[in-house]
Amino acid sequence: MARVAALALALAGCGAPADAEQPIPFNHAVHVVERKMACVECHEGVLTQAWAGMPSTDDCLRCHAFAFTGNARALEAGKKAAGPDRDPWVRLYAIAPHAQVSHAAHVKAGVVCEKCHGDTGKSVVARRELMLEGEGLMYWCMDCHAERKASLDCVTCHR
Amino acid sequence: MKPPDVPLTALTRREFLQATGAAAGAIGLAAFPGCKPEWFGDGERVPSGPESWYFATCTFCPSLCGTRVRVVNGNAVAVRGNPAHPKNAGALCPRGVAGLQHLYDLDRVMQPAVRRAKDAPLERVSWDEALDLVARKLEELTPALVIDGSRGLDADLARRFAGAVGGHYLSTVYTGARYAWDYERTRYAMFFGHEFLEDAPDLMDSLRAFAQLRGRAKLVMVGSRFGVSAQKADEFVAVRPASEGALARAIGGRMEIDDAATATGLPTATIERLKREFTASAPQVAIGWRLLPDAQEALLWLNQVAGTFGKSGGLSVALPPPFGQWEEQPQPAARPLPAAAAVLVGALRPAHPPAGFVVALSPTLDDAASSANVVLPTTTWLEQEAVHVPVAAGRQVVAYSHPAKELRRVADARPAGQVLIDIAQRMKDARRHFAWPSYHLALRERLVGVHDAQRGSIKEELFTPFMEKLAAAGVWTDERVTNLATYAAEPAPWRAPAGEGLTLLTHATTTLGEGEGANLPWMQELAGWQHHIGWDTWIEVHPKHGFASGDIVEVASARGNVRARVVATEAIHPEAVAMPRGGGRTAGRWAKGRGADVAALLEDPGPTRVTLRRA
Amino acid sequence: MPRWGMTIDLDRCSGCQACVVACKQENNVPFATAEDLDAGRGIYWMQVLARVEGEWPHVRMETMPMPCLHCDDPPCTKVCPVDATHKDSEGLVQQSSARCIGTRYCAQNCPYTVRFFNWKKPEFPGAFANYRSPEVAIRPKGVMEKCTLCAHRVKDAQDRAHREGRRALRDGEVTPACAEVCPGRAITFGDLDDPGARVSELARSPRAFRFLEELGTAPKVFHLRETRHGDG
Amino acid sequence: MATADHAALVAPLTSTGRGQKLLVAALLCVLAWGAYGYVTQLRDGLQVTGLSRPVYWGMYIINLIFFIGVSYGGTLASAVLRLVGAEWRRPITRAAEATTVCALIVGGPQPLIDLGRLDRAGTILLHPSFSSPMLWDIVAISTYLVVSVAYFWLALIPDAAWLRDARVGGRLRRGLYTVLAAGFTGTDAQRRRLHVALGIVAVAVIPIAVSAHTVLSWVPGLSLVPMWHSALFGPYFVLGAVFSGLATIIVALAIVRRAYGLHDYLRPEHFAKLGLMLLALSTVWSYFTFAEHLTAFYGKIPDELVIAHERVYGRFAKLFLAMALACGVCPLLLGFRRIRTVAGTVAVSLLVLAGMWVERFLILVPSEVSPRLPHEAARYAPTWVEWSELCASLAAFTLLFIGMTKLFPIISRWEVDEAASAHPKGCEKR
Repeated sequence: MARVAALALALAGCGAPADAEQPIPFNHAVHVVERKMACVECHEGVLTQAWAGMPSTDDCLRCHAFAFTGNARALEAGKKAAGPDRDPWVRLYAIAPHAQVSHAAHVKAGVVCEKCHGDTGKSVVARRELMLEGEGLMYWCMDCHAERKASLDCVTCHR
Repeated sequence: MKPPDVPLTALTRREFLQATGAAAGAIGLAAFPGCKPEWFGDGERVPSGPESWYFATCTFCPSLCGTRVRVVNGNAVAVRGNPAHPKNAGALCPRGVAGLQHLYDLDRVMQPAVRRAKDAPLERVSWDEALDLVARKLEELTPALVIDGSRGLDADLARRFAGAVGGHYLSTVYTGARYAWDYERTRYAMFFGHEFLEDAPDLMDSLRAFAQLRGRAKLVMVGSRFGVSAQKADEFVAVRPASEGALARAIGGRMEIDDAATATGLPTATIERLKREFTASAPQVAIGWRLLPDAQEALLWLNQVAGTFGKSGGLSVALPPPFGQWEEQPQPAARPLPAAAAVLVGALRPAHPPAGFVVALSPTLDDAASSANVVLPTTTWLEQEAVHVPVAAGRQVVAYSHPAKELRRVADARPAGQVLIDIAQRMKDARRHFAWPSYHLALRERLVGVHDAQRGSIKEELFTPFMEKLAAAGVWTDERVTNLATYAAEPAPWRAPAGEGLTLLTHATTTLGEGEGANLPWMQELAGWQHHIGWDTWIEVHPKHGFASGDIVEVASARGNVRARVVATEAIHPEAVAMPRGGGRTAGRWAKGRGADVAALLEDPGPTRVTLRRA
Repeated sequence: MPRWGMTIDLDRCSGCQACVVACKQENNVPFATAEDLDAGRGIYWMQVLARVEGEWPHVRMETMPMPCLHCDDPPCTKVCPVDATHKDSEGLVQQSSARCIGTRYCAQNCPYTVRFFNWKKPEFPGAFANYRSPEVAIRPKGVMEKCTLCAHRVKDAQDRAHREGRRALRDGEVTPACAEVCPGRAITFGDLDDPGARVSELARSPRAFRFLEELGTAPKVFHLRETRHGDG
Repeated sequence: MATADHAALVAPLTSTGRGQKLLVAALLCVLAWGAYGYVTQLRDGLQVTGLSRPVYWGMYIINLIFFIGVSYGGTLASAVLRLVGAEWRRPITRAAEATTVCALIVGGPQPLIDLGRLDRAGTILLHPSFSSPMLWDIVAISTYLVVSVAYFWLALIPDAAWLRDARVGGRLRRGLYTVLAAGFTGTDAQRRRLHVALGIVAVAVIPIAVSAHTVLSWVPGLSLVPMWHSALFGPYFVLGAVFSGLATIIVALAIVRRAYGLHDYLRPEHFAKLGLMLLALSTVWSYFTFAEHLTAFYGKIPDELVIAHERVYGRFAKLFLAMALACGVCPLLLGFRRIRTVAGTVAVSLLVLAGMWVERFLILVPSEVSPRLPHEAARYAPTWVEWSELCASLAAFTLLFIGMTKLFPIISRWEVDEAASAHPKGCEKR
C-alpha cells in the first residue's frame, strides 16, 4: 500500500518513491558505519554546490577495482542494467520542480545531513526518511529557517 | 511531468489503477474523468550538476566576439561574453547569445548524406562513403568552384582547397580591408547612410563605440531613414536617398556647397556647419556602409583629407598576427571558370545556386545545403576548436577556442577544415597540399608562429605551456600598434544616380543579420521589435504614399519582386523605402517562408529603385 | 539588508536586443512563435519598447528597455488574492509560480504591463530542450511570471559570499543576465541603500527618472534620460 | 387546501409539454457544448481564448458582471417593492427571486472559468489575502447568494406547505416540500413570524446586494487602470445591475406567462408598471454614462482621454452607439402607452439586456487595449470557446429557471391569496 501511495504521489508530480530496488545493491551502513567514510566522498557536490551528486560506477571502481572483485562484478552488472549515459541509481529524494535546495548553503549553515536525510547513512537498503511532501515539507523547511534566522523569502527556495 | 521512478512493470494492474485513481483524486480531477495530470503540471526543472565553461569565438559576423559557454550535464546552457576579450569585453549582441539555438538547431545535419538522383531525397551514408564520392566527383568534374561563407582557419583552408583543385574561390563574407576604428579617442564621427546601431561591418565595435563616445564625441548620422541609430546619434542629418556621396564631397571640399545642397536637399548653412565641425574636430572619422561605390570612394578620400588614417582616434588597417606560415600556398584560379562542380563551405546563401555537382559543408540544412548533392555535416562555432583574428584598434588579437570535453556531441560533424583535409587526402593531386593528418595540426602550425614571436600577453619558452595558457585565457593580444596609412584616390565628380521611383534602402538587423539569425526563433521573434513585428519582413513607407500599416505590398525592382508588410511611418524619407535583410529563406523550419529576401531586389551597383503595389 | 535596484542608461542603450535574448535564455522563457506574437502572447521579462513621434525629418524615437521595475509600493502585490506575489525582504517583487492560481489581477494592476501569463505550456521543441538553464524552474501553464532581477543569481552570490565568510556582497559582484551582456554597459545593478554603490550614484543623477512616477509606485529601476552632445 | 382557482399554478409542476422537453434537450446540448469548450480550455490552457497581454480579462469577467447584474431583479422587485408595500408586486415576487438565485448560481462561478489554474482554486481558502478586492468580492457574492437563497426559501415556505399537503409529485418531491415547508401549517403565529422574518431579510438583502455589486465594481475600480479607477464605478455598477435585473424579470415573467398560461396572474398592467420602472432606470443610467464620459473628455487626462476616445469615436464606436441606443434611447419609447404592452416591454427589455452586456464589455475592454506604455496594438476578439461559455451560461441560467418553475409555483400563491383576502377587489379575476 505504501507503494501505491508513493506511486500516486509520483503520478501527481509530488515526489519520488520512498524506497526502490536499486540496480546495484548498495549498502550505506558498510561504507558509512564500518568504513567511516564521509558522505562527501561519494556525494561530491554537498560542500560547494547546490546539488549533492550521485557517484558514477567509475567512482565506485576507484576503490572496488582492487579490493572487492565480487562487488565490482555487481557494479558492472548494474552499469549494464542502467544503460550508457545514465547513472545507475533510482533517486529517492525529489522536491517539487519549482523549489531548489542548495546542499552547500545548508552544510555551510551547519545543518547536518541527518537533519533531512535521517538514518540513510546507517541503512542497509536506502529509503527516503523524509515523509513530508508538498506544502507540509515547505512548512517543515520554514520552521527550521525561522529558528535559524535564515531567509524566509519565497525566492530563497522557489526560483 | 517527471515520470515516476518506480519500475512500472513490477506493479500489478490493480495497484496501478489504485495509484492512478488516488493521483487523480489528489489533484481534484474527479469531475473530469480521463484528464491526465499534465493538464495541471507544476512546471519543470532541469537537474543541475557539475558545470564547466569553455571559450568559443562567435562567427555569426565579422566582429568575432569572444564568448564563454556554460556546460551542465553535457549540455550547453548559456553563452556569455568573455570579459577578458578585447573585442567585446564580456558583452554580446543578441545573435551571440542565441548561438545556443544554432548549436541545438532542429535542422542540424546529423551525418553525411547523399542525393543519388536529381530529385531524390537525401540518403544517410557513412563519412567514408561520402568523402570517397566527393573526392572522385571533384577529380572527374573539374574545375570546381569553392564558395566560402566561413571565417578564420576554415576560410584559409577553403581557399587553399580551391587552389589545390585548380578551381576558383569566392568568399561570401566581407573580405574587404578591415579598418580598425580607434573609437575610444575619436571626437567627431559621421555615419553616412550607416545604421551603425543595427547594421555595421563590425557591429560590436559600433555598439560599444556609441556607448563610450556618448557625451565625449559628437556622433552625426547622415541618412534617409530615422531608425534607432538616427535617434541615438547627437545629430541626424536627413538627406535625399543616395545623395550621401554629395555631402561627403562637399565636406571634403570636392563639391560646391550649393550643388551639394541641391543634391541632398539640405540648407547650405547646414552643410557649411557640418564641414566646419568635421574639419575642426580632430580626431574625426567618417564611416559609411551600404553606400553606392562612388559614395564609399568619396568617404575614403574624405578620411584621407582629414588625416584620420593611421592616427590615434582614427582608422587603421590591422596587421595580420605572427601566424606560422603553411608551406607553399596554391593559388586559386583568378577568374571564375565555367565550373562543373561546386563546394560550398559554411553557412551561406549564394544568390544563384551553382549548377552541376554541389557539395555542401554545413552544420545545418540551410538554403544552400538542402539542394546540394552531398551534404557533409560540419561543426558550429560552439563545437569547434578554432583560431580567429578579431580586428581591434591598436591591438593584435588571436582568439583560440576549444570546446569542453563535457559538451555532448549533437551530430556526427567535423570542422569544415577537417572535412576539406579529408577530401583532399583522397584526391591524387590535391593531396600534397593537405599533408596534415588533422585539422588540429594545421591549426597548431599557425599557433606555433605566435609562440615563436615571443611577444604579447602570453610568452612561454615551450609550446605546450604556451598552448595551455592560451586555452585558459582564450585570447592572445599584443599591444604593439602598427597602423598603416592608406591611400585613396580623389573621387570623380558627383553625378546624381540614375533611375526613378522610390529608392530601396536595406539594412541588416542586430537579430537576423544577413540571415545568420533566420533559423533561430529568438532572432525571428525580435526582428522587428521597434514595429512589434516578428517572423516577417516589413517595408517602411512614408504615409504620403497612401499605404497603411499592416497592408501587404508587392515591392518590384528591375531585378525581381517580393512581398512585405507595410509600416507606414514618418521616420523615412518620402522618396525612400527601407527593408531589413536576412528574410525569405527557402530552408530551415523556422526560417523557411518567413518574410522576404530583399537580395532578390538589389541591383548592382545601385541605387535600387522600386515600385509598390497593394498585393 | 540590501535594497536591490537598477539603472538603465538610455544614452548607452542601442536597442540591440541582447538583454532581451540573454534574459529569455537565463530564465527559461520560451521563444514566441509567430502565432504567439500575433495574439500578443510573447513573454519578455525584459523588453525594449519603442515609440516614434513627429514628422519627417523632425522625428523622435523613444526606446525604453523595460524589465519589471520592482516598485517600492507595488500595485500588483496587494491585489493578489493568494499572496502569490509579494515584495521580499530585499525589495524585489517576486512571483511564486507554485502559489499562483492565475486570476491575472496583478497583471491588470501593473501600469507598466510587465507581468506575463502562461497562456500555454512553455515549449522547448526537440533539441532546444538541451539549452534550458538548471538555475530557474520552468513555469507551468496557467500562472503568471515576471522579471525577478535575476534573484537566483543574487541568492547564489550570497550563498557563495557566505561560504567565504562575508556577510554582504560587494558592489558589482552580482549582475543580472541583461546587464551582463549589454554591449553599451547601459544597465547597472546594485544596492540602492548603499550610498557608495554605482547604482545609487546613478540613481541620484539629475538624468535619472522613473516611468509613470506620478502613480506613486516608486519603481526601483531608474532610467537615465538621453542627452545630446553639448548639453550642459 | 388547493383550490380550483390555482390549477394553472400547479399544472407546470405536474406535467411537461413536448415543446418544453425539446427546449430542455436543446439547452442541455448547449450546456454540453460549453462543457466541451471548457475541457478544451483546461487541456490547452487559456490560449484557446482571445485573451492576451494586456487584455487579461475578457468574456468570463464580463459574464460575471453581467450575471451578477441580472441577479438584481429579485432584490429590487421583491424586497424593495415588498418593503414599500406595493401591492401589484405580489404575482411577480417568486419569479423575480428565482432569477436572482439562478443568476447567482450561474454568475458566481464565472471567475473559476477564467482561472488559469482551476486545480489550485482551493488556495484561496488556504491562503487568503484580504488585501485583495477579489477576496472581498468572493465574500460579498457568497453572502449575497446565501441571503438570496434564504429569502427565496422564506417566501416559499407557505407554498411548500401547500404543495406538501396537496401531495404534489412523487416521493422525492414531497420529501423536498416537507423539508422546505419546515413544519409550516399556516397558524397565525407562524404567519406572523414569517412576516417578521421576511421583513428582516428583505431589509438585509438590499444592502447586501448593493455591497455585492459595489465590491464587484471595486475589483476593476480599485486598480490603477485608467477609466476603471473611478469612484463612480460602485453606483454605476449597482444601477446597471438593477437595470438589467429588471429587464430580466420582465422577460422571465413574459415567458412563464405565455408558457404556463398565467395571463390571469400576470396582467398587462404589471408589465406596464415594470416598463415604467425600466424607463426611469434608463434615464439614470444615461445620466451616469454621460457623467463618466464628460469627466474623461473635459478633464483630458491623457490616459483616460485615449480610452474614452476609443470607446466613443474609435474602434468601439459602433458598439458604443449600439449600447447607447439599446440602453439609453429605446427604453424612452416606453413613455408611450402604446409601446408599454407586454410585447413592447419585452422587446425593450431584451434590447436592454443585450445593451447591458455590451456595456460591461465597453467598461472592461477599451481600458485594457490601451496600456499606458507603447505595447503592440492590442485587440480582443472572443474565440469560439468564450462564446460557447457565454451560450452555456445563458443555457444554464434558463435551465435552472425552468427547473425552478417545475419545482415551485412561479407565482407566489400565498401572497396572491393574502392580497385577495385582504382586498378582495384587488385580486379578482376578469
